Amino acid sequence: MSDIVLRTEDLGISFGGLKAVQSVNLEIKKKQLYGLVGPNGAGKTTVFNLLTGVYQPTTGTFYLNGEELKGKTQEQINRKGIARTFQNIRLFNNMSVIRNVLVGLHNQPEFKCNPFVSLFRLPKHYDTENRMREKAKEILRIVGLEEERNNLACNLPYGKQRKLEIARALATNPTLLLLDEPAAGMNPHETEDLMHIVRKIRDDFDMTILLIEHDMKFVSGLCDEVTVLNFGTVLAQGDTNTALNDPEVIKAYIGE
Amino acid sequence: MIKSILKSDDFKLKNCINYIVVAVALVAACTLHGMGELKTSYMNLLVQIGYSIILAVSLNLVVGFLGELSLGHAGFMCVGAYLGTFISMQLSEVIESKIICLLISMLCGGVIAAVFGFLVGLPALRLKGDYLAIVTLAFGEIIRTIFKNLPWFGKAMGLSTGAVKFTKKDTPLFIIVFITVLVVLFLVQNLVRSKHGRAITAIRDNEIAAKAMGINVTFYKLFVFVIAAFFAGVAGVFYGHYTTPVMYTFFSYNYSIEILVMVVLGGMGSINGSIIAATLIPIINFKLQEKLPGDLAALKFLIYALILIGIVIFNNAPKLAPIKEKISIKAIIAKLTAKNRKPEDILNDPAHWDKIPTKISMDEVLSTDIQPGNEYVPDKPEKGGK
Amino acid sequence: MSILFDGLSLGAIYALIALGYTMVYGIAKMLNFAHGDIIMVGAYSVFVTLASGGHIALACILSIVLCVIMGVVVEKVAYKPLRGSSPLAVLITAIGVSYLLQSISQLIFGADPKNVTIASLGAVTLFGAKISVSSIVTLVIGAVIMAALTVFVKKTRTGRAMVAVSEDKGAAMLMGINVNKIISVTFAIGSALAAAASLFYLMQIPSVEPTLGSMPGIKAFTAAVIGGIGSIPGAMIGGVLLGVIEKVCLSVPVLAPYTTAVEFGLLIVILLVRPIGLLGKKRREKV
Amino acid sequence: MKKFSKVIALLLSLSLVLCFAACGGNTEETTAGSEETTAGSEETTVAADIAYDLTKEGEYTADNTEYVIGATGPLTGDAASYGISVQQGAQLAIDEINAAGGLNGVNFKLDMKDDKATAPDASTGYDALFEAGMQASLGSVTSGSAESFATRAAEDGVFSLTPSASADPVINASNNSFRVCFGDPDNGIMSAEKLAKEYKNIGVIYDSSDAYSSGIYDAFKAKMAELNVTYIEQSFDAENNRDFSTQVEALKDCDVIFLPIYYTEAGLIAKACVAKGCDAFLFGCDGLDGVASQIDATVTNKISYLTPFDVNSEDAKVSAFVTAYETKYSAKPDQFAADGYDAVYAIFEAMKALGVNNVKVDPIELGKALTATFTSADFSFDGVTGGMVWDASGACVKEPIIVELQ
Repeated sequence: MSDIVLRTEDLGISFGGLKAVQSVNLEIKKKQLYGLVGPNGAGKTTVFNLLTGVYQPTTGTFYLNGEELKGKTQEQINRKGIARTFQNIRLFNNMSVIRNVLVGLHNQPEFKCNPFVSLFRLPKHYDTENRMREKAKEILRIVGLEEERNNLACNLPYGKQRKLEIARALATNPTLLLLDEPAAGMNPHETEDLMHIVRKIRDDFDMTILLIEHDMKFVSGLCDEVTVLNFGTVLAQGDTNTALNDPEVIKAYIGE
Repeated sequence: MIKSILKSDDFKLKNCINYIVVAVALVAACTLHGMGELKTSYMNLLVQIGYSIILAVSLNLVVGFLGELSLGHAGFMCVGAYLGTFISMQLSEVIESKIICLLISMLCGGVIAAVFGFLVGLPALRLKGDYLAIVTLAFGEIIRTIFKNLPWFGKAMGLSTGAVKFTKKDTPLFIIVFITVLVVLFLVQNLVRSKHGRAITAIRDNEIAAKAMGINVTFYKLFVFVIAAFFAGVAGVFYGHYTTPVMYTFFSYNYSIEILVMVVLGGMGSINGSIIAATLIPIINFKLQEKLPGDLAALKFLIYALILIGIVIFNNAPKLAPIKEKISIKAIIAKLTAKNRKPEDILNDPAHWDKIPTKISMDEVLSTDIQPGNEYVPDKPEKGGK
Repeated sequence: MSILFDGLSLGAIYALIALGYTMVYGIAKMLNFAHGDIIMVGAYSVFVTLASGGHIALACILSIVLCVIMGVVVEKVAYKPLRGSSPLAVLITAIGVSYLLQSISQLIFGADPKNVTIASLGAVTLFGAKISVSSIVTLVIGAVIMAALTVFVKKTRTGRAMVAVSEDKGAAMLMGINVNKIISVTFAIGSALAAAASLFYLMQIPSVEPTLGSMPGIKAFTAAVIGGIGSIPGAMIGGVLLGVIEKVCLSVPVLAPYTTAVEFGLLIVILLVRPIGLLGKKRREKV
Repeated sequence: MKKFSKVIALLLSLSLVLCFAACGGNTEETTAGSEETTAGSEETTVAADIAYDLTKEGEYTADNTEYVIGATGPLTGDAASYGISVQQGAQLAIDEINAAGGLNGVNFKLDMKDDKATAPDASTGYDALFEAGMQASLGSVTSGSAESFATRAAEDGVFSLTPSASADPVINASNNSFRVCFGDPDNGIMSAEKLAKEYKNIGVIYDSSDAYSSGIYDAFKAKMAELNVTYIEQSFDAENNRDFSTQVEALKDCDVIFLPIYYTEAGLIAKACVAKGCDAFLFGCDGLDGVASQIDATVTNKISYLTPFDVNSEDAKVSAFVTAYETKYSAKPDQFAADGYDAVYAIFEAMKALGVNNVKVDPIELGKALTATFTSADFSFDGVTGGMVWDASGACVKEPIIVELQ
């Protein structure tokens, strides 16, 4: 058993004639912080959508811990251990912060509870709910939102909403966490804070994290390896420093 | 253990106030009835209120909590009314007690309606919004068309339920209806205030995110449709035991809309609101019928329509929001307590941050992107501490 | 053969109403439940004009003017304040407007159906079946209106603005399009179509009553959804298809009582196979 | 807070227990009550001998200064035209009675509630009427509501004489329920006999969604089978179809088309006949009364119908009614109006025969008395819809006339 958590083989998708992503080959090791960068429209989020089952790949496939997940639905993939956050925040806006996290905890085997148990309020229901609440508080503590837990999600400031998304994804107990532009819209102070949180998550949970980010300081400060995408194809791959300084990459960004 | 159960949300006053109100109303009505002070019209009105509450609360599950628009709720009620009462009539030949007949047929009618709920839930998995609305409306009309042509149910004449109808001499039907209302409230609120309820509201708030959280959207959508249809079927069985004949004309989409109106007026996702609206609308209907005889009857719809439009616009118009805030109870309370509120408090309390004027709106933050002249030039990366 | 023609002419009426639905839904993104009642208003205005000795052309113009005013007023008073709020709120208001129009017309004209004396255009025999000229006219006019609408939407400034509004209201506003004006224009066109539909409706079914619009309204909405709501040719195809199916069902005695069930069943089946209707455009939700 | 919740929980369970107790307490009464009911219905045949006390004051009639006749009917919605006609006819009768000095100087009052032709509204309408002091009733206008109304009225024992609800379950619902109009089966059988005798190619168009129409059609079908005559049937659903081209097309070659439907649809069918070039004779039942207002000169088909009421009749009584109605409402009365008019007068005549002289008379006692009067052999009533007698079932026996339109 190798320690490769996620492996994609020739992953690609085309919409009509447009090849949005083609032949992406990734190998992400356990506990690795891996970056996915590239200019706008490079297909980064599409890769995330492929990995989480929103789109089905037209070519290639991908494996999580050696198990092929191609063709599975979003729900199944999440249960297999891939969780994600969204570029344009998708919180459950009309629910409180803690309830957002509780939804993330929904499928954990330890909190299994038949609907009829809840419907008829058997003691197991109360037990499960209490344990879920404790767990949710614990997760909120990690991202520093414990104080805000009873506020509505939509009332949180932007940076905290991003953190809540991470907390919610974390609650599904994934082996691989996909973060889509976690630092977008954050001020430098918040970004710094977020970097700590991401590292802490990696260390505390032995988490493997794949993230998309535009803030290169954030990427280079955090990631060991990156893949640079442009027009749906891999431009450069490997060690963060090397890949980001690749002339092709600089050209793609500056457009020269 | 028991201590922790009692400490849970279920036993907070604001969460069980509705049980108390309904139960008190029931006890009061029983007492009045026992004293012989309760007029028949009010007893019958109570039955109408009771099944309206069941209908509104169950539709609220679909519309308010799951967020799917259903215009076919009367269809499920129709199934319950025809089939449930039919079963009850068959039973009444063997079982003498009307109450037992009613209870058995309630379960049967509910279960059959739930089967239909499952069938309607299936398209709900593929369709959304207005498309689903028209499919549910179509379903309701199909059900009605079928029942009005089947020979076993009296065809156009309707199903005469005289044999099982609760008359003055029987136990007042409203008692059974209201006990059922309590049970329905218990079940629905338990569902809503559980992890399953959270999953359902999560689907409403953001289906994509819910899927990404591993919520089994298929299961929950079907589950909600089945449960709501079950309760609507039960309401239908009550209808069949309350009035005769059971006629297809009653279950037209207009009635589905009336139930929807109760849900919307009460506030989507608010069970207490549904209860209040489902109490008021039958009362308004009754009073208008009583007070507006003859030609004035046409005025009833006019008034009804104006009230409807007025309330919906008042509640929802974005431009009226500031006015509404000024006169809402919450605002008045806030005003009374606001004097001792320092600006710092507001700043520290995220719940009030929407009141702080900011220069940069969210859109501007979002639109910060790489554009010509604003490109990112990679710095010499500094390795972060590892 | 004759059944087919009957179906076509009924379908043409459905199609005309469905065009109105589809325009309003496509651009304002709201289900205008009161559309059927606008038809009723148009029909009553035709009735009043004809009964007081007016010419049919006058009746036609008056009904279009009245319906357009009605449509725009309803939009301004009942729907505009709700722009930006939940679609459900708008739907409920539309239902309220529908009740309102029905009860007003009952208060004015009474509940009993009124006979409308409308000059018959005669009938011709085609392929061995006798067909009234009015149904042919309905079909032809329906097709012409459809073509005109398509050209209007594609070629004119206002039409293109409509497309822009339907794609993205916010962006359209930023592009300097007066969204409110465009939506009003849409309602005006939709109501004019309703007026036209009311005229053809009366040619085939010469009787008016306050609830005249509700069933054709629902049927036409069904047709619009079958055709793919928002699509102009889709509304036409859906309407004609529904009309033909209704007539075919009615001509089979065993099936006749279940006609409505068959029509709505067809809707469900089509939506299950193609959730966007026959000619609808698929929208991909961005993740 | 915690303590408070406990108290509430306790209260809740207590109230539930109370409710169940109330339930249990009443169950015994229930069985006893239902036995009484069955016993009552066995005694129907000797109804004439039932004792009544017309001096008794009713539970809700203490404030009455006029005799209150109640009714419900569709005053809004699809069927509103029928309800409004009945209301206008009945009101006219009331006005005339009052103008002539009422009953021993006491006036009558009509109280009509809207029931939108639905059963539950008829039932709540009944409750409201009963509690407002209603003493006798016209039941309801449409069959379903009338059945609901009559069932509720039977629980109290209030007399109801429906003007227009022709389906049999209405009068079967109680011993106190009577009707003025023909029953549906009568119409069907009479029509079948007439048509089978006189015509060869017979077609039928009926409304499968309507109790009246399918009631007549079912009887017609049975009779035709008995007579061994074939015919072509077509149906429609009045809620959904208003375009009759297909049905007329299918019956184009018939000599006669039987229309057991209401006049609004019949008018449309007549016009569809013109459009399709079908010149069949259109024959219908009393529902067709009023069709004259729905057609115009373009219709050339011969139309006639079986009815107890002819608006153009030479009969003095009828023409007086028509003139009075036209003066009051500036419209010609249809059969519903005539039925409503007759129903009020029938009740008035019966009350006069009974010698009622108590404005606060108990509706239940009056119900017994009226039932006895109506079922007695020597009570007959001559109204604008013909001379009528009633049998024990509550059905009205009267002679139809055939009205022809040109």
